[in-house]
Amino acid sequence: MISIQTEDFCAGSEHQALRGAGPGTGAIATFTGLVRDSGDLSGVTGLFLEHYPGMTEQVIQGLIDEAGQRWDVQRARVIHRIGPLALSDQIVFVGVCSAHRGDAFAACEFIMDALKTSAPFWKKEITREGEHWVEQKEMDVARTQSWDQEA
Amino acid sequence: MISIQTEDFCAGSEHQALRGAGPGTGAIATFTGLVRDSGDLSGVTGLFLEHYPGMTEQVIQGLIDEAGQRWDVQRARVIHRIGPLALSDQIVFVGVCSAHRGDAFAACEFIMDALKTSAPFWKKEITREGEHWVEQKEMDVARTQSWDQEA
Amino acid sequence: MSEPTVTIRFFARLREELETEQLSVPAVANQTVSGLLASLASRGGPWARLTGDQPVMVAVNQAMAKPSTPVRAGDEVAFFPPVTGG
Amino acid sequence: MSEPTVTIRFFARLREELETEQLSVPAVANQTVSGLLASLASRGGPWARLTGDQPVMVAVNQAMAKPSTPVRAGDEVAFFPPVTGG
Repeated sequence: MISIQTEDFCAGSEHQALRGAGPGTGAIATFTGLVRDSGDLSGVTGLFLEHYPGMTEQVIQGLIDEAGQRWDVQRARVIHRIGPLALSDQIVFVGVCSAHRGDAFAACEFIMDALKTSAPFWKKEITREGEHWVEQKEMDVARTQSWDQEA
Repeated sequence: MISIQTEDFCAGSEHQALRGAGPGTGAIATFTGLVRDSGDLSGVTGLFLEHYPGMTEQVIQGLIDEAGQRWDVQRARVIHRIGPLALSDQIVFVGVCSAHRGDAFAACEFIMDALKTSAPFWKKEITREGEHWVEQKEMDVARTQSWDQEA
Repeated sequence: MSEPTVTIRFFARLREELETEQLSVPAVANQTVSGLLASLASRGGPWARLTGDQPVMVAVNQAMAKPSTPVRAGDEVAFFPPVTGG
Repeated sequence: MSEPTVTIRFFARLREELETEQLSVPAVANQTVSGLLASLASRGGPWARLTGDQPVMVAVNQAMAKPSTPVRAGDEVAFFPPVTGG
């Protein structure tokens, strides 16, 4: 399930929902991204997140489907917030449950890595001195490409 | 922080606590292991978990320290339950927060993999037909060794 | 009867630089993404940056596209900077 | 005055097979883990399995040890099957 929303989310409730996939679930891996004080700029006080409605959901569904072809994925959950966010706010949640831990970890990390380089979100950092559209990182692109090499 | 306990835990509260490491936290990775219906045996209805009090905590602290030397780890949390557990119960929780997602994922997965092959816990599977001490898996040993090769 | 058109959308830094969120242009026979981009860049001013040094990504009908991807009447074409979510 | 001893603990399958959770044996000069294991195995019956085909792990004073690790008076030595937590 995919949610793109301005509201915050509760990681505990999401974790609980992933436990409901059935008696064959042995592993839950989750990732949560938070607004931190230094990104491209230091002294970050908040972010503004823009996205491309419609395309975003399609791209993320494609990543979940791809993860399901590569690993045993019983249930996958992606939440991404948009709009204004404050320091330490939750930005993104990816949770995967599986029979085995290797699959849960791999699918969760793959979805997260690929989301960063292919889902149409744009992040603007806000500091006391001004605003700045974040630049895409070569390391993020390299991390996503490394999953292709592994295939 | 390390807890070895018979009681259940709340993944949501643990997640919330990991958010409290400070404004430099950008990433939280968690893993939760659950009792699933098929392990060495099928039709598993529960587990019994034994451990070596004192040594367990020392070994896990050593793994957390090692993770902290290899990656940026702002806070790490490990909970492992002992005693009788029912189907779908939570067994283990590993949570790590870091500035960056790569470090959070790697440290979390390393601690979990190494815990499985070096922390003195023993799992007995319980089915309607009887009980069975779980055998260590070659794949688990190989996963732990792969972290050494990566170093 | 309305003329066949292509809807163009801009996001993030591009939207701000061009001060344009969306526009509609007449559909052209045998057009591609790169042809459309060149025609927009020829407007001059900030539009010239569309074919400048900064990387521009493109989606046609909400799927990632290439310079050679065809653009037909009724299509939605989006231009945006490399994505930075997560 | 009490004799210098070594405390031995067994866990999981070993504890069940030997029907022994803990025992105390006299400390022996220049003893190692493998020497102690051989002396326990010589008790026969289920104890012989300690040097049999099944893998046995050992910790001395709660740290993983090897066959050559020395065992001294006052030490706590634990024997157990390969671990299966998590």
